[in-house]
Amino acid sequence: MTIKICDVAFEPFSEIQTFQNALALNGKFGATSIFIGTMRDFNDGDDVQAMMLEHYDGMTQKQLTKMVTTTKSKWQILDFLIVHRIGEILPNEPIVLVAVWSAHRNEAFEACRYLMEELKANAPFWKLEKLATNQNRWVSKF
Amino acid sequence: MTIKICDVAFEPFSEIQTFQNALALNGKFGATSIFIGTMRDFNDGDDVQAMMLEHYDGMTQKQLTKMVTTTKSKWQILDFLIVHRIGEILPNEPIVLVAVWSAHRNEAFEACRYLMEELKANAPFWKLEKLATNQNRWVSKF
Amino acid sequence: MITIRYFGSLKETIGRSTETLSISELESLTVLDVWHYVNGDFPLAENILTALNMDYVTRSHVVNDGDEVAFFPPVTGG
Amino acid sequence: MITIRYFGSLKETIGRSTETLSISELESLTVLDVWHYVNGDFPLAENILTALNMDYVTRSHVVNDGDEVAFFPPVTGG
Repeated sequence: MTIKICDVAFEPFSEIQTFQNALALNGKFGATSIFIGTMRDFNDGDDVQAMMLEHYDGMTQKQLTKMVTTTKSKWQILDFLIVHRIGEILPNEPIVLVAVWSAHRNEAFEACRYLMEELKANAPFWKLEKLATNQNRWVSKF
Repeated sequence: MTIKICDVAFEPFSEIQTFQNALALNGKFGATSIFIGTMRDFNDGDDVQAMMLEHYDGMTQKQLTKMVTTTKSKWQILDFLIVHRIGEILPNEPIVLVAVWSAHRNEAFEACRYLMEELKANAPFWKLEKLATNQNRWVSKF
Repeated sequence: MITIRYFGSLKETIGRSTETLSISELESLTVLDVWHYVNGDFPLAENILTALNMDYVTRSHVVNDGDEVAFFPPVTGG
Repeated sequence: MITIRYFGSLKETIGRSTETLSISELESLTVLDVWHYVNGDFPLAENILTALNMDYVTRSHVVNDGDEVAFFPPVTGG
């Protein structure tokens, strides 16, 4: 089980491949469910040039670890990989990766979705958008 | 939108990467949801050595295309990739890959799950397992 | 002429994968009629699925000349 | 001594990211009390979240010496 906070751009597919190759789970997992969140060049009708992703170092790791523990108590999961970017992010760069390995598809799907929703709701990250107009705007929830 | 029926082993992560690189969607997609089904070396309590995946050539493509059309009518999707193996498959080899790109995560998650469930329910594939005891057993639904 | 196809375990049970049927009075022949034309009294098991020209249909669907009819057990892909 | 941290847009509003508070009578001081100790009458907006030692808590949670209290707007990661 790995949780990575990453301050430079990452390649989600090589991250997953490398992680999976290192698992001693050949023949044991039947289902892998993956979500990747990627930075768009638009938001709320405005063009976005870049984004600064701030987080609460320490609390992020603590909250993500708690989410993983809860997820494991709800579904039979073989392994997890979570990667989240911080720092300056450009359009088309990945922001978040959640990957879940399990024997059966329902568990993989449910756990991946649950983790992403929990991460969106509780992991202490904040996005500051740099708009094409050069204004900065904090992303806010409604 | 690509649907591939593949009679040799495929590498899911390089398939996705190659497909995504060719999309003219940089900065447009914010969410990618992926499911990979992989062959296990056990099923229903028995060790499995290999599997022969038979399909109804033509009907498979027709049904998968219909599923994709229905999915597009239900959610705002930017692109799809579906790859399914046929022929002899060994444990730890991928069987199926479904990947969905969209602007927002709910659409990506829902569409990917829906496509997988539809594929399991309606795509004309049949699995013949070769057990460790050298017996052949058709996988059956309950 | 209509083409009849069998898949999965049913193909083994029947012992054939493809066959054709040429009959003069094809009118109002259903999928189930086609089954019995080529399989006699052998019962079409409850769980067997039926397709006409690669779309799922019920057993009472009418078959026309040139059609492809398929019989197969529940699918197990993915 | 307790550590107080601000994040996101609140950090800009407050104009500080971290500060410490050393007081003698810490007993029964709540998260909300800590806010007003360092921010006076400035209101703690309804939507601001509060954490104690990196776990979410309510504003009425009691703070002890050595604790880290954090105030921040709704999170927007992922």
